[in-house]
Amino acid sequence: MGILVDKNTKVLVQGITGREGSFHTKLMLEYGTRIVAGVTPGKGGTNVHGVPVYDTVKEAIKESRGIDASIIFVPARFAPDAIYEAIDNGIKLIVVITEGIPVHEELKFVKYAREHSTIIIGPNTPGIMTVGETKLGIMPAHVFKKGRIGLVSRSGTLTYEIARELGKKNYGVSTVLGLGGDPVTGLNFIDVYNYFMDDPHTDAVVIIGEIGGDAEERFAKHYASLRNKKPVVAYIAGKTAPPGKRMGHAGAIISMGMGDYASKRKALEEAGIPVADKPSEIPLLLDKVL
Amino acid sequence: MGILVDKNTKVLVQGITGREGSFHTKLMLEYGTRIVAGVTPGKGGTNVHGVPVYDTVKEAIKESRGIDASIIFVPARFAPDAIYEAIDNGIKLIVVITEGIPVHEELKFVKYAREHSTIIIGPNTPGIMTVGETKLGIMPAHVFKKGRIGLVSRSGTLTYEIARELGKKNYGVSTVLGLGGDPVTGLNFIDVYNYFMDDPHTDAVVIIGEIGGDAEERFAKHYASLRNKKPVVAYIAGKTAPPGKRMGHAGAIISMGMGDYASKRKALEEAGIPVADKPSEIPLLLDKVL
Amino acid sequence: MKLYEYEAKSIASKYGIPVPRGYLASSPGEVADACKKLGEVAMKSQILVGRRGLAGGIKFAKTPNEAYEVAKQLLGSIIRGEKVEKLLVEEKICIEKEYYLSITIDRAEKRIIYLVSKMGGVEIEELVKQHPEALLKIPVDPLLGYRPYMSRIAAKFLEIPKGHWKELHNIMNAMYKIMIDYDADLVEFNPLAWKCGGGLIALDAKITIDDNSLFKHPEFLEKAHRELSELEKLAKSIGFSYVELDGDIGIICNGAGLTMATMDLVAYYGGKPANFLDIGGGASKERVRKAVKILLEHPRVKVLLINIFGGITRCDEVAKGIIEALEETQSKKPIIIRLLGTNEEEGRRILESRGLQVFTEADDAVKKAVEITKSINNS
Amino acid sequence: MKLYEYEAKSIASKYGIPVPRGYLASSPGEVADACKKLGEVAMKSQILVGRRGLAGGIKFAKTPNEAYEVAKQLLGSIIRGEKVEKLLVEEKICIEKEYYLSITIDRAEKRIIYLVSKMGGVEIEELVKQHPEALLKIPVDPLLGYRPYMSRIAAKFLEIPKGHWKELHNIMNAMYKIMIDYDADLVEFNPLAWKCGGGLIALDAKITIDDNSLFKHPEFLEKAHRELSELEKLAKSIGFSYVELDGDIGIICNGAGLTMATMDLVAYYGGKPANFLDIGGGASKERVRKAVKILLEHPRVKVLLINIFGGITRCDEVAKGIIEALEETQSKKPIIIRLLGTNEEEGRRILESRGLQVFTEADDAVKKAVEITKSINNS
Repeated sequence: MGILVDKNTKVLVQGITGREGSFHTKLMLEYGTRIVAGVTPGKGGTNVHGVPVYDTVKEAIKESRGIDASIIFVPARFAPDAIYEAIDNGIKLIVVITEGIPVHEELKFVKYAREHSTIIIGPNTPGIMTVGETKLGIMPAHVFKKGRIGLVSRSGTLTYEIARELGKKNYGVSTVLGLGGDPVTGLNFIDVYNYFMDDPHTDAVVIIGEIGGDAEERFAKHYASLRNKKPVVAYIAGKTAPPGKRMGHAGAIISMGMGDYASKRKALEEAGIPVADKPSEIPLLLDKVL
Repeated sequence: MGILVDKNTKVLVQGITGREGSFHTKLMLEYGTRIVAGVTPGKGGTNVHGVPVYDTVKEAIKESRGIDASIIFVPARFAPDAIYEAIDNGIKLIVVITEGIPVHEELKFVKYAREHSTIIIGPNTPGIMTVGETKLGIMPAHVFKKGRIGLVSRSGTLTYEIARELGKKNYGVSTVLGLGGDPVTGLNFIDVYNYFMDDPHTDAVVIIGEIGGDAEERFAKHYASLRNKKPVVAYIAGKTAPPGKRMGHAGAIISMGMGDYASKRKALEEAGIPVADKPSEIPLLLDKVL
Repeated sequence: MKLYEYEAKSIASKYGIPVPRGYLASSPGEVADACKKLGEVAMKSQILVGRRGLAGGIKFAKTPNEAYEVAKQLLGSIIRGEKVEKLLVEEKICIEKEYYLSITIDRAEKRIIYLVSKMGGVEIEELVKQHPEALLKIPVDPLLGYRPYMSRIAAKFLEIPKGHWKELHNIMNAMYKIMIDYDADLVEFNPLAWKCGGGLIALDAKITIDDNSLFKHPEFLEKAHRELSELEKLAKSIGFSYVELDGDIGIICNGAGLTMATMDLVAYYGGKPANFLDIGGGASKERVRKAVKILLEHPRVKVLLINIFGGITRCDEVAKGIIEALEETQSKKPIIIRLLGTNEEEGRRILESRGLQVFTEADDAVKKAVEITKSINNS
Repeated sequence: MKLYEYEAKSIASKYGIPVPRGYLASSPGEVADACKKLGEVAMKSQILVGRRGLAGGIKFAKTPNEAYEVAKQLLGSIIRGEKVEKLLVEEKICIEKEYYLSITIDRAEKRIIYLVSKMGGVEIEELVKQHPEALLKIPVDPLLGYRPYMSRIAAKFLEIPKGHWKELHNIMNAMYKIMIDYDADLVEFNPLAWKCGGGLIALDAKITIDDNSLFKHPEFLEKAHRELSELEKLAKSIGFSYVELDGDIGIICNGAGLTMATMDLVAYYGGKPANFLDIGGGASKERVRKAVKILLEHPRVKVLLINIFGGITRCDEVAKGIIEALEETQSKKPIIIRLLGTNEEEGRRILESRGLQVFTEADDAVKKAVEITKSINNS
């Protein structure tokens, strides 16, 4: 049934009364996500689309009798506090939609989360969706057909585009997970691939990378070292991006001699992972490996 | 053969060229401790009692082909740095002899050590000795007869006194471990009791507590909850100490409504642990429980 | 090291925590002047012992004249053994509720904690023992520090209205900063009051600085001994740990645990220890001489009990120190000595050559000391 | 955000890191004056692009007259596309060795690292790729921070004499503090030089501030756009991500990944993207209008390619924005549009009613855009 989240996952929305939080709470509820509580400090006692709002995560957990995951729409300046509140209250999966969080804050809470065995998806992620079951995110749900391809990406819209290309060729998705567009994120390709590896409902994995950092190279190295593996197909955005420029995402920048397209493509191909030249080529590559 | 350390333990001495470090290196070597290296920044290339001295822990480990434990004689202001250097270089057992380290520093490195699965003994400890095998500490070795009693203590000299009382009645010691006299230490009675529990060479445990904190109460609660246990006998120093006064050790102070003698004794006795009225009574209590 | 209320409030105020307006005064005239500026006032004795309110250390006055008269009584008086030399004269605050709020170190869990209670004004000792359920503990990771959500947990627990949560956040944030900047092991506001008409104010303030960190704070380091008795100061200046007790058997040992155990043993055999004196490890002849001298000259000490377990400490050094002190003071007070360990024989020889008895077993030495003291007291 | 060398050195100096004496000058006269005070000088162009030395951006002079003449050449010249408006005039330092030292963020390991090398003066890009073995990485826990032992590891690696270890400690400690205080993601000294006669000095300095943290640093926030081209500044002020490229096909998309993918697709089909323009999620008609207008008025853009995958973004809003921009600019440049997702039909209707072709597949749209551009270029 996909990875990390399913229809039983009890979800908290932090920052639920904000414009984005409220809007996406509605869409998530429509998708079937089991949202049991929301938190906005000072707005406790109200409700959003029927979801009760609390002042603190502690109350939300108590009143909901346990929460499995939180999705965070809190503005960048307050997001770290919301994340620590979730971690300290024992929530084990946190999806951070918020964009624009200072990188030194990210370093700290990602480290802190790891110490507390808490998984952080994001920041600056479209979220995670196990197709047909639950959505903790902001992706347009209708683009994703249910199926047996795991989708993990550093981008948002491009992922929807690729999901559509998959759908056109009748490839559906088990779970789609956005790592997040920031330089420092909670999960990387290796982590998510490992989850898909353990998921009996996923046959192959599509990796959507982009320039910046060396997450793709590290995944390639990891993948090459495995004995048992599921097929992987990749696409990398940013072949034509110039060095030293931030391409929209804070993390999409070629710097300090790292993160260019050629290095990523070479590493993936040497690890036996076919790399598509363009999004529409991905289903064709899947045809070959499956 | 006792807990945590034995004759094969490869030991590093940090602060080896100082007065204390050098003096106790000699005594430890005489006892048979396998000291393979010392570190004093800026004194690399020299040697102390035949032990090669390096500038950094990194070099010491490299040149010694691995180190199991470090004992730290570095002055209080520089001790935290030495501890972090040991932890970051992967040393898994650190004995901190140093007294007078700021408590906020202790909070930090004890936490950091736990994250890195590193055991810290102390600070402000006489150390650890597995009798007849190895000594990482400053205790007078001749006082301790080899035997089957585990000894864990918050004090120094008092422990030697009690070891002598044990010896007079033919009770020897497997391992003696000083938790340290500071309010925040790496190990507590529960941790050390658990090590003794797993040690086939220890038949019973003597716990030497003192006023301050609630380590004895916590141990009592833990002990009461166990199904399989080894016999424990206790002594608590400070029955006549007034509240609010620091009795030598930074940790030996009755404050915030915690740490008085009566509470500790009551907790231990309720957990079925006999408490000696005076040190010389301890062997008599052991006679009863063994 | 404990800070005086006025010092703690001055720090709190510097960090933006609301405290009553007030002036420090050391004469009735200054108190009256302060009263002129403040109107109705509280006069609070600046002493370090606790429960000063119950002991009459806090008085109120409505007029400068009244304040002058009350101050005349308070200043110079002795409260719980401590002389009142300064008063903190503060505006009287109309309050509705009293909370308890502190940040301290959780030794067992090795982290920092906030302690929060609606039962303000009650001593924390009593809260911990009598009303643990009324006490909320909010843990703080020592590597991460305070996070704003903690103040919301506290605000909900105290049932502070939402409009004032920010105030509590500012206070708790400042408390954490004070704790770190001053290396405090306790920052306590008891009570933290809820004013008539709303708003938080720290009515009392206590800050304790970690003794091991005093070297980082020279402004307090030089005052560090002020809470000690004269003898404690003297001992500290030599490098001993010394605590004054109320008995008549003077005690010198090496090691804090052994010293406490020796005190306890004295009590066990029916005696009363006069002090805690730990000469520490590896003490020289000189240090021993000074320690012995202090106790021989101590008016309350009738018998001196020395219990040394020589590890690093050398018994011959100890023996020499004792002899020198005896010669110097010409004291006739009985000295009971127990020596063991490094260079024991040499130490014993030195002492016995001067006619001093040396014991091997602690029990025997203590029994003897108690016995002699009793016979002195009965004679 | 990149700081100029003179800004970075001013910060470094404030934190006690040794840098050459120097003056900032914006006229040849000021340069000559500085030279009078300093003797032999280096004149360093204050520009943000790298490798300015190779491009002639750093010159030397022995006399004020010579300095004046050289400065006249340098000031106002264009180096790697950037105009030289200021020179940092520094005393010439006699150096023996050049090291590389920086502190930055290790994205993959999610921690901070120091990078240390004996090969100073070499660009870090080259070091990483060509001489990874010459680069020492010292990791720093983000919750714990710099620890002094790290400087000893670095000192040993650089073979700095023991008497100077303290200097390196001070520098590395200060670098960490700068990183935290300024929210920097890079603090780099390249070279950190070893002076003739001994001692460390930061000959060049680079500091980059995390864009997401600029709100905490108002002194830089107001200068944040200075490294951008005029068009990039304009786009940023509207709230787009915009990067100037050198092709002729203007690109507008929503989402950074999709925008890059569209650029790549243009190249794949043989075209050249003129820019990266991401209008972000949920863009209004107004924002779309501004984006379209910028590119229609861009002199290098011959064809405009719009690729929108509507999730939060509504296709009808996009369509309306396009129409308004077209009406406003009266541009005749061809526009190729691909629209998909939320309110797609309505958007398509609006555009087609104005005679604009709307594609469903990205490949088709891009192919068409490239084709038209080629025919324009060939005509």
